[in-house]
Order: sequence, then C-alpha cells, then structure tokens
Amino acid sequence: MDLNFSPEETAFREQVRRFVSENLPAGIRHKVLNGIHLEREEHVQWQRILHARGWGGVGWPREFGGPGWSPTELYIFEEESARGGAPRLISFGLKMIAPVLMAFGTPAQQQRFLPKIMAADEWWCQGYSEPGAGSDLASLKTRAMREGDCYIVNGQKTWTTLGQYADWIFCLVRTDPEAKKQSGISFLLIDMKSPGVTVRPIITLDGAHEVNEVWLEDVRVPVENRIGEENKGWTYAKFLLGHERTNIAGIGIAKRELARLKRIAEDEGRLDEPLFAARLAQVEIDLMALEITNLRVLSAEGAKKAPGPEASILKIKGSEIQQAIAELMMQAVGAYALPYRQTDVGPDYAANLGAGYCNLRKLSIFGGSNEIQKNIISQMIMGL
Amino acid sequence: MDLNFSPEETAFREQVRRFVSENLPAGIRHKVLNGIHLEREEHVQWQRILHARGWGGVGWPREFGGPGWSPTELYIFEEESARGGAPRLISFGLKMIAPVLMAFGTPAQQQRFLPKIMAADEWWCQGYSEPGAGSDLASLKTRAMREGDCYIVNGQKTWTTLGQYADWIFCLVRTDPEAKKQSGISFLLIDMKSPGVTVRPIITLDGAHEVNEVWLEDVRVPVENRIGEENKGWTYAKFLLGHERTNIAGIGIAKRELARLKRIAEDEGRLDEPLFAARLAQVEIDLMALEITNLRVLSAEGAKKAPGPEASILKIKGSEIQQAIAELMMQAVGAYALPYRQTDVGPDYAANLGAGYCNLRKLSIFGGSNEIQKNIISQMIMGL
Amino acid sequence: MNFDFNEDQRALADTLQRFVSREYSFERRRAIRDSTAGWSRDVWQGLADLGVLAINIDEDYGGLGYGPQETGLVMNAAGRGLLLEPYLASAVIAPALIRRTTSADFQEQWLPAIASGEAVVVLAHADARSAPATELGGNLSGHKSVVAHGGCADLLLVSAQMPNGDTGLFAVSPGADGLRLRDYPTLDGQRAADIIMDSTPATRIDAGGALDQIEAALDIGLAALCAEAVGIMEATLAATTEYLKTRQQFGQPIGRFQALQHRMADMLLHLEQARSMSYLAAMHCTGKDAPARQRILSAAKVTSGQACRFVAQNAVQLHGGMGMTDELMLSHWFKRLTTIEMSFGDTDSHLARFARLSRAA
Amino acid sequence: MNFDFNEDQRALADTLQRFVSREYSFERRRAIRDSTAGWSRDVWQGLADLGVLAINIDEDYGGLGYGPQETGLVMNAAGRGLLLEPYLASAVIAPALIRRTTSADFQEQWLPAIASGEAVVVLAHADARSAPATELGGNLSGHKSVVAHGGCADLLLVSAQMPNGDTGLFAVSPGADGLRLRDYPTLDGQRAADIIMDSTPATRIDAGGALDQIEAALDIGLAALCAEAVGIMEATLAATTEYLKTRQQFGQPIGRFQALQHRMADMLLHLEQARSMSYLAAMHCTGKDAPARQRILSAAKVTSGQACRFVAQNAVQLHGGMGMTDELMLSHWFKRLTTIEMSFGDTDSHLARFARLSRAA
Repeated sequence: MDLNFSPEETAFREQVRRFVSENLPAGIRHKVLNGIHLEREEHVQWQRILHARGWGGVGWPREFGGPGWSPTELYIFEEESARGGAPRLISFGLKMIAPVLMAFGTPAQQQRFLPKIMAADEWWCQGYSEPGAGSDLASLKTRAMREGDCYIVNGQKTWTTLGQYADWIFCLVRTDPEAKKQSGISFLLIDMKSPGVTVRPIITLDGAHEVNEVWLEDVRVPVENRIGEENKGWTYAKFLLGHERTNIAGIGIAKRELARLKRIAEDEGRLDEPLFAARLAQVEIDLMALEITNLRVLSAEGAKKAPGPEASILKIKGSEIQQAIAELMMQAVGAYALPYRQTDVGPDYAANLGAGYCNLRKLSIFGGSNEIQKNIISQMIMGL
Repeated sequence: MDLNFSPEETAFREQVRRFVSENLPAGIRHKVLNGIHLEREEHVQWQRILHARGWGGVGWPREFGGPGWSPTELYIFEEESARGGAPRLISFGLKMIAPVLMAFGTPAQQQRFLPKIMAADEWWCQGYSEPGAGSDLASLKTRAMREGDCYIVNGQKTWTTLGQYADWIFCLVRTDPEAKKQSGISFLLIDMKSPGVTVRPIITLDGAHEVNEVWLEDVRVPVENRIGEENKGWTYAKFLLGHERTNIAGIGIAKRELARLKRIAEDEGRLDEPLFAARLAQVEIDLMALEITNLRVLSAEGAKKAPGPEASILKIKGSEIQQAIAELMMQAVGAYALPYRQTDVGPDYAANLGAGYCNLRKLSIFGGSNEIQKNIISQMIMGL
Repeated sequence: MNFDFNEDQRALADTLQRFVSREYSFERRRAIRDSTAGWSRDVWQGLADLGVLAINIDEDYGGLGYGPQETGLVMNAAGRGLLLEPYLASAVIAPALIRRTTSADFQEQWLPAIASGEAVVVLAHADARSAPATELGGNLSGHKSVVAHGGCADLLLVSAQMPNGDTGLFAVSPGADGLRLRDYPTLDGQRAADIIMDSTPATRIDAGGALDQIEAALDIGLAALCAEAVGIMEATLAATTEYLKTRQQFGQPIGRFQALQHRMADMLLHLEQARSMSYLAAMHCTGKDAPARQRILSAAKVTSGQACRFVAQNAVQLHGGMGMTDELMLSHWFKRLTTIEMSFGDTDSHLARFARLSRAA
Repeated sequence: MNFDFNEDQRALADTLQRFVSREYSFERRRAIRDSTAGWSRDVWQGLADLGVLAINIDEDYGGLGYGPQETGLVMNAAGRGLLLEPYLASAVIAPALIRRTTSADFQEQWLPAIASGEAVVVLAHADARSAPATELGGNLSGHKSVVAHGGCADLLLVSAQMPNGDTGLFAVSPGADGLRLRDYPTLDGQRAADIIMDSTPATRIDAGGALDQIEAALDIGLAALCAEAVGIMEATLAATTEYLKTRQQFGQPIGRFQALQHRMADMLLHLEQARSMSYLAAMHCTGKDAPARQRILSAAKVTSGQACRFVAQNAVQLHGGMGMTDELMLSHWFKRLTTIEMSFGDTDSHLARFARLSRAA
C-alpha cells in the first residue's frame, strides 16, 4: 500500500495546475469561484481551450482522440481544474453519450458525433427521466414507433439539465410496449432542431433556469440514430449510468468550496465560535476521509473505467459534504445570506450563498437519489 | 390554553414529594440515584409503603382500590417518584395485567389477583415475545391445547423481564393453530410454580441478569385462568400494549438522570468545554420539549386512559433522550467509564456508567422497537 | 393545565385561515411578490379589517389586547399562506416595543394607526458590522442591515449608540435627510432593506433601558416566529404526505417504502417537538426575568430551527425533482423555513446561549 | 498510489486470521476473560511464535522491523477476535516508546524480550486528577489511572513530572516498594489497573523530551487502534448482514425492510470512511512534524469514533433483543467498539483539537 502519488502523477498535477492557471479566462474563474451561473458560451470557451491543448476528450482513450489518462490522472485533472476555478465539464456529451458511442456506436456514429463533442461544436443533453419515471426509470412511457427508416417519437422528458443549450438529446424510448419494463426500451439520439421538439424551462427553487421539460411530438428520428439494437436500450443506459458516476464524489469541487468556506468563516470571525469551528472541522474530516475512499475506489477500478456499486458510497457522502459546506457558508454570513442575489448588500461573497444552498439540494436527488443509492448499497454490496 | 398546573395539581405534587422524601428508605434511594440494581425485596418494600398510604394501585380507578388519579396526577406522581429516587414501579402487575383484569377479567379473577398486585404479594411477568416472534408478535407459536378443564401449554417465551422474581406470568398462546395469525390466540394467566415452567436467565451485554427465557412444557393451566374468550386474546393483548405505553416517555426518570449528568459534568469540569456543553444543552432542550409533548398527549387522552399512536412519539424521543443522557454521563467521566462496575476506581458516580450505557440500549428495542414505533406513526398517524 | 384554544381563539384562527385561503392563492402570492412593492396594501387592509393587526395592541389604543397565544394562531395561519406582508414586524414587534419604550403620546399617535393598518412601523436594530449606528446631537449615522420589511415602513424605530455608551431608540422617518434605503427581496420572497444614515434627524422615543426593551420585544417576535414555523411545517408535512400517497414508482405509491415512511415519522417528531416549544415560548415570551425568558426562547429557537432545517430539507428530498421546482408551494415553504432558521440568531448561537444561561441559572 | 497489500503483508494477515479463528473461539475467549489473569500466556506465546509481537521491533533487536501498515493488519485481525492480550500496549506502544526514548542498553535489554513474548511492557501515562505522578530523588509518587493492561506488566514505563517541571520517563518494576496495583476488568472484558506509587524506586530512562516522545508513541498506538476498530466493524457488519438475511419477521427476512437496508448502508458508509482514515493514520502516525501528524490522527479518531458509535449501536438495534445478549459475539464487539471510542481521547476532544490545529496550519 502506498498512499502517495507517484512522481509522474505529481508532475502531471503540476502540469494541469499550470495549464489552468495560465489559460483559464479570469472572468470564468471569477464566476466559478463565487458560485455565479456560467453562460453557455463560457462553458464552450473553456472546452475549446482544453481541446486546443489536446485535452478535449477528458476521460477518453487515445483511439478516440482523448488523452488516455488513467483514473488517477483523470482524478487529478478534475481536482486541479476545480481548484483553479475551471468550470465543471458539461458531462452529457463528454462523459455520458461519448462512452456509449465508443462502446456501442457504429463507426459512422462515432465519426459523426465524437469530434463535435470534443470540440464543443455540439451540446448534448440527457433524455432519461419522465414525469412518471424518476427513481423508477424503467417505467418510462415515451413511445417510438417504427415507420420505414424512421422512428416517430412521442412523449415527455423532464429534469433535462441545460437542455436549453442543447443541439442533441440522447433518449430512452419505449419501442416495444408489450415487453416488460426494461426489455422494450431503445436508445435514440435526437436532433433538438427536429420538428416536434419543444423545450420548456423549469424554474427551480433558487430561481434559476437550469432544468427543462422536453416535449416530443411526432418527432422523426432516423433509424441510424439508434444506438445498438432495438429493445436493448436498457443495457446501454445502465452502462451510461456507470459512467455518469465517475467523479461523482466531486472531491475537487468540495475542496475548493471548503477553502472558500474557510475564507468566509475567517472573515466573519466564525472560527472563534467553538460550535461553528467544530462543524467546519467535521466537514473537513469527512472530506479528507472521502478523498481516500474515492482514491480507493479509483484504484480498485483500475482499467475497468466504470465504477461498481461502490460509487454509490461516493455519491451519498459527496453530496452530503457539498450540501454541508453550502449550509455552513450560509450560516457563516448570518443575515447576509438572506438578500436574494444582491451583489451590493453585505460582503461580496454573500450574494449567492442562499441561492447556492437551495440549488445544491439537487445533489441528493439528481443522478439517482441518495435513497436509491442506499438501495444499491444494501442490495448490490451487502446482498440484502 | 393554559400550560400551568392547577393549584390542586401543584398541591398534589407537594404532597407526593413530601411523601417520597419522608417514606422512601435511604438505601433504596441511594441505589436508584446511582444507577445500582435493586433487589426484588426492595421493589416489594416500596410498593408496600405506597400501598399502606393508599397509593398501591397507581393508575387504578377507585372502584378497584386505586387512588383514581387523572392522567396528569399520575404523571405528577411518576415524576415526583423519579425525582425523589423512588424505584420505577414494576409495571407488569400494576400497569399491564391489572388493567386487563379490570376490563376483561371475571369478578372472580379480579378478586383473586388485583389485591395481591396492589399489596405486592404476587409478582407478575410478561409472556409475549418468543424467539421467533419479536416485532412480529402475532407469529407466536406457544401452543395451548384444551384438555377438559385445563389447557396444556407448550412453548418458549423470551425477554421475560424480571421473570426470575415472578409468581405469575400472563401469556399469549395459540389455541387455534388453523386460524390466521392474530385470530387464534388466547390470553392465559399461568402460575410460575406450575410443573413444567422453567426459567433460564439471559445475561445481557452489561453483564446483568434482568431478562429470562421461560420454557413451558406440558404446563396445565385451568380454564378459569383464561382472560375473556378463547381465540380473542389478541384484543386483550392490544389493549394491554396501549397501557404499557403510559409513562412511556419516562420524563421523570430522564429529568432525574439529567440532573445527575449535570452534577457529574460540573464535577468533571466538562461544562467549560463548549462541545460538551452544547451536547448537554441539546438533550436538556429535547427533554424540555418532550415534557410538553407528553403533557399534550396526556391532556388529549383525558379520560380515555390508553394513549393512541401519539405514544409512539413519546417512546422514540423518550428512549433517545435517556440513551443520550447515558452516553453523555459516560463521556463526562472519560476513562473512568471503562472500569467495569468497580466502586473503588475513580469517582463514586463513575462505577456503573459504562454498564448503564450498555443496559439502556434496550430502551429503543423493548416494548416495540423504535422502528416499529415509526411504522405506527407513519401508518396510523400519517396514513402512509 | 390544558392545551385547548378557547372559542374566541378558534374563531380568530378560522377567520384568518379562510382569509388566507381565499385571498392568498399561489398565483396571487406570486403576483404580489413580483410587484414593485413586494407586498399588498389591499391584503394589509383586509388583515386590518379582520382585526388581526390589532391583536397586540391594548384596547385603550383601538386594539384587541390579545397576547402571544393569539399572535401564534395568526402566525400559524399566515405561515401556511406565506404572507408577504410585514405582519411580524409591524403588528407584533413594533407594538410590543412601542408599549415598552415610549411615552403615552407616542403610543397614542402610532398604536391606533398600526391597529387600523394605516401605518407600518418597523424596528431597525441589527447593525452592519462596519458601521454601527450612533447618535450625535439628535442625528443618527450608521448602517442598519437586512431590516425585514424596512422598505415599506411609514416609520422606522432605530436603535443607536449614544455618546454615553447607552443604546437609545429613535423614531426616524424613512424620508428623512441623509437616509438612504436599499430595498431588496430576500430568499423567502419577502423584502428587507439596508438603511444607511448620515446625520439623519431622529427623535429619541425611549426613556432609558432601550436595549432590554428591544430584546423583550424581539423575544415576543421570536415566539411568534416559532408559531409561524409550526404552521409552515404542518402544511409542508401535509403536502408531502399527500405526495407520497399519490406519487407512484415501482408499481406502488412511494409512501409504501419504509425508508420514506420512517423519514416522515422523523419529520413529524420534529414538528411535534417544535409545536410544544412554540407553546412554551408563547407562555414565557412576556416574562420579566430576562435570563429565564431568554433561556426558554433559545430552547424554542433551537428546537424550531432544527425542525425547520430537517423538515424543509426532507420535504424537498421526498418530493424528488418536484421538490426543486418553483411551481409548487413546497419550494416556497422550504425557503421560508430556511429563512426562519437563519433569523433571530441561528441554531448554534441559541444552543450556546441556552448552555450559558442554564449554567448560570 | 496503490491500496493493495503486498504478499508478505497478506501472508501476515492470513496467518493471524487463522490463528485467531483456531485459538480464539467465543468459548475460549470467555474462559480466558474469566480467568484470574484475564489473559492467556499460551496465546501470547502463540502470537510470539507467529512473529507478530516482533513486528514493531527493529531487526537489530530480534524484530521484523515492520511498520504501521503491518501493525494495522494485525490489529484488524486481533480486533475481529477481540483478543484480550496486551498487544497494543506491549507490542505496539512500548516498542515505539522504547525506540524513541531510551539508551541502546535499555533497548538491548527489553526489545528482544518483548519480541519473544518473554516480557510484557506497558506505558502508564494518564494521571489521576487528584494525584499526578511526580519524581523526587529517584522515587515516584502519585496515581496512574486506568492503565490498560497495567496489571500484567513485567515492566512499567511511567511518566512523571520532575522537580524542574519537565516530564521524565521512568522504568518501574511492578513489584517495587511502595507500589500498589489495583487490577480490574474493563467494559470490554480486557483488564486495566490503577497504579498508586508512594516513593517508589524508579530509573529514569529518557534523555529529555519524553513528553513529545510519549505522544509520538501514543499516536502510533492510536493508528493501530483505528485499524482494530475497522476489523471489529467489518465483523460486526458481516454478522449483522447475516442476521438480517436469516431472521424472519412478518413473513420475510427482516433484511428486506428498506429502513433496515438503509441503516445498513449508513453503517457501511461509516465503516468505509473509517477504513480510509485508518490507512491515512497508518501513513502519518510516524510523522516527525507533530502538529501535522496530530491533525491527521485527530481526524482519524473522529471518523473512527463516530463510526464505532454508529455501527455498534445500530448493530445491536438491528439484532433486536438478540443484540442485547451476552451470548453473541456481537455484544462483545459492541463493548470493545464503545471502549475504543472512549479511549485515546473521545470524539469531541479530537474534533476540537483538529479544529485548532487546522486553524494554526
């Protein structure tokens, strides 16, 4: 057992840190470090900067133009990116549909889509959840009827994160209504510009527009935009869910936010309050432990790439820690957390803390609620 | 709304307080206030002192020789008894079988049993749980076969608290093995001296002998010792469970133990530690709230006597608070909590704290585990 | 001892509940929230007509002379509806403060106006760290921060440190010279204001001991706040129970899942404990023995704050994605509960104060 | 970075696990616990034969020269079996202390004896509040309290304050004049002793800086304790999982009830976090920068202590009545986990120390 990073890994960390520090636009950095919402163009800009460096395909193997990093290198990249104030990579293209395309896509699909993901020429979103299919995803109802070379798709997707920016959506649709739950589902790639696609904003409790409803009415999808076999979509969906869970612990972001919390608490004189100091210490300790737990999972994962049920541990603790940090930031500034997105009331850093706290409630709901994660742990790991 | 006790209630409190202070033997008081196990004779002695005062039938109506107190008076009595260091009343006779006898017993049964309970001439224990029937009590297997004027009883009861002292046991037995679960059960009173009754101690994790297994082998029980109708025992059992839940919050005991915790913490200089002081404050606040919650339930209960599903709230919070106090007492004395029942190591009050902490784990298990209580709350109160 | 409300109290609660459900639909509330003022004079007048603006004012001054219990009932109903109007500030805290601090003349001038809804009066007490309010020669300078409903006040009651070190209480007109008022929405959709004064003319209205009196008035406000929290948590729990019964996943209502059932039970435990403490707070908030009163109120705020946090977070969690939307009242209850937990001192500060006061007692 | 144990380490762990499961049945352990000494010289010799008493001793002194990782593996296996022998005291802490404080002669005299199992050496450090140990003219007086395994030591290493205010470390024979030793069982079935000295002859063995060196040795012990806790929690979780699969209520294994499943998931989260911190503690416990080392070890103890408490309490709870019986290993794991949480400083004290050290860092 050796808990130190290797010299090569340390050098790689140095390299990423320098790259981020030298290439990340200051405006983006400022927004990220202060919890301010980024525009689409800012996400695109950073992805293109990475792409120009040859790091556009983060997490991708070399054969598809990625840098071919190990899980540990990927972890270091994510951590240093977060630390330096780089935006979280928009995962729908890079980390979700791309691995599916690599594993199950046709060469034509791979050539059509992967380069544009890497170059941020096309933005993807996810069409999994439906109003009646959340935790119970397999009960989805969106219907795709074969008609010649096309599927005609009707249904409604929801909680589509940043769907308002998207060029493409990958969707789970029901192609065999007779089959039971998981077995009649197919996996389609749908052009958001297709007639019949309507995106409607959902405003969340922090007042932001981050998620959407996507209505599909008689949308024609060419058969060549189906991934793999008809009615086998659940297999690809599960594969994707595994990949969605890389970097699920969000260690890098949590470390950055913890550092921010400490600065705020220091400024506000809260570290002299023993109860506050203890709460801060608790979250710092939890994060320290989770970082090791995360590295253990990465290390066990090795070349496999998709983490197993252990990722549920990371999801639960990671979301709890990020939520606890958000709570403590709000607590640290006291009444100044209440003015709603007011940049000129109280200290600068207070402006978005209340909204940020509200927004982060999503972490324990989205991507498989923490309750679902506990089901997975007790059933898949403990065999209950 | 008036949260003050009435002048009559306050006078009654004064009366109880004085009685306890003047009549409770010092040796018993010392043991109770220091968490030391009481002998059978000490329990009996105190019950007889109460009986001599006319308070033997605590919680009983006047017609059966009880003092006929209101729920609030009963609460005041229990609180002042606990405060003054009186033993917790042994509930199996007074609070469990007695109300069943009053409600469902024949006049002959009432005359045979009630006076001896009040006078502490007979000690009762409870034969409900079985090795295979805990939370799922209705799955009990102890079998009673009718043979002339008798039932022949075979089976095993467990977790029989203080069964080693008991003269009588009230048992749920299965009289109709064909009937489904709850419907084939009868309620029998069994003389512990009957041939075929064997009591075997169960040593608990604190090293104490408080609970027992009771084996019943071809035990002959006269039919006249059946409560009510054959196969209707579940009705009486449920009635009894309701009564078991009076004083379930244990406010009086918790207040006494909190006061002890405060004295110990003061002696140990722990109140200067902000984290310890905050934990102590938290449990004190929780208890303050629970006291009001308890009084609200009593008040709503009024003349009904048996509390509804709200008692589950009292059980959960009450047990959590008593357990938290036990934890904090242990924490307060630090390493001195570790010597196992050593009266001459460390401060006097430390001797039983570790064992006491272990023992009190039972509170969230016995009498319907806290998980069962949450089932009751969510289903009976919230309708889920 | 009894926990029942009397007939008058029940009538008051019923009336207000009807008013709220009639006048304060989700859409109406949203429209009011998004209006320039952020509150409704019409609703305010409606409340005045019901008499609820008068309940904390003595009958001598056109009030009803009720107390904290009735205030709690009003706050309870107002909480469910998430009223945006400055009830707590102007109808609870201000009268309690005016009654304690000011001369009969001042009371005569303002209390009837508050009771009738003509005047909104707001206490501005918390100082910005950088610029605490001070008095010099009858003028105030300094910065009062996050004053709830400060922007809609017809009269501000402003605390300030005087040259001799005492705290004085001053009547300040919002339109006075040198006063700059920055009005903004808060997380819960209500309004607050920062008030910056630069040699602003002010009239001293207390006769000494203002700080104790302000604290006494704020304690009455805190008890009312605890009652409001109970009302919101009741509504939140009811809505969540309903959701769990309706929402189907895996072939059954999600309320059949035991982990969710037990979470609901935990939420109910929090609510019931908070309800108990809100009763105790109402009983003690007018107590004259300040440390004894503050000890109870800190206990109430700890219980309430922890309940607010737990109930709010878990109600959203159990609603899943729906809990995150602005479209359900739920998310607005969540934000008000969050705001309540952060107001009048957070949980930790009250826990520490309780520990201190318990030890001294 | 890798988290795998090498072949030697795995062999060591396997050997010990086999030894424990062969030699340390529930009944055997009970017999040893109830014996006069409360531990077994035979088992001790068996451990010596396996070489595990030697792992913290340099090869120059007949040891294996291993480190905290291997110690952790041993503690992990010893934890599962709840070994009653003084492994932590004599085979971990004492060698670490002797290596740091004493002369080569002293090391030559004692380390081989520890490695071979001939001598049990125990540090007595914590003072009774009433009578801290002091040194005067080569004699010690004072009261050392709750010294783990103090009663079975062939040699005591006793800390005491010297007239100049420094802390010195002294070798004391348990049979020395004026030394009274009160041996008793602790909650976990192990033994501890109070040691009362009245002008007891003692030999100073350190060359200055003893307090720092004692703390360094105790930190190595603390890391080992964290590893022991992981072993016990693993066993506790496995047994509880098995129980939930077997125990039937309401017509199904109780492990099908979601509330219990989620509790088990929470227990696993605690275990995995504690495991991670035990690795980090092993890595850092020999660090020379005391504040940096202590910060990590406090974090490990907080994580471990909270996990011990949560896992122990819930394992008993999920076992229901069976969890309360002395008949299952479970209740003994419970008591050892409880003892671990209370040893080497409780959770709160480490949380406060972590906060202090993090701020200073």
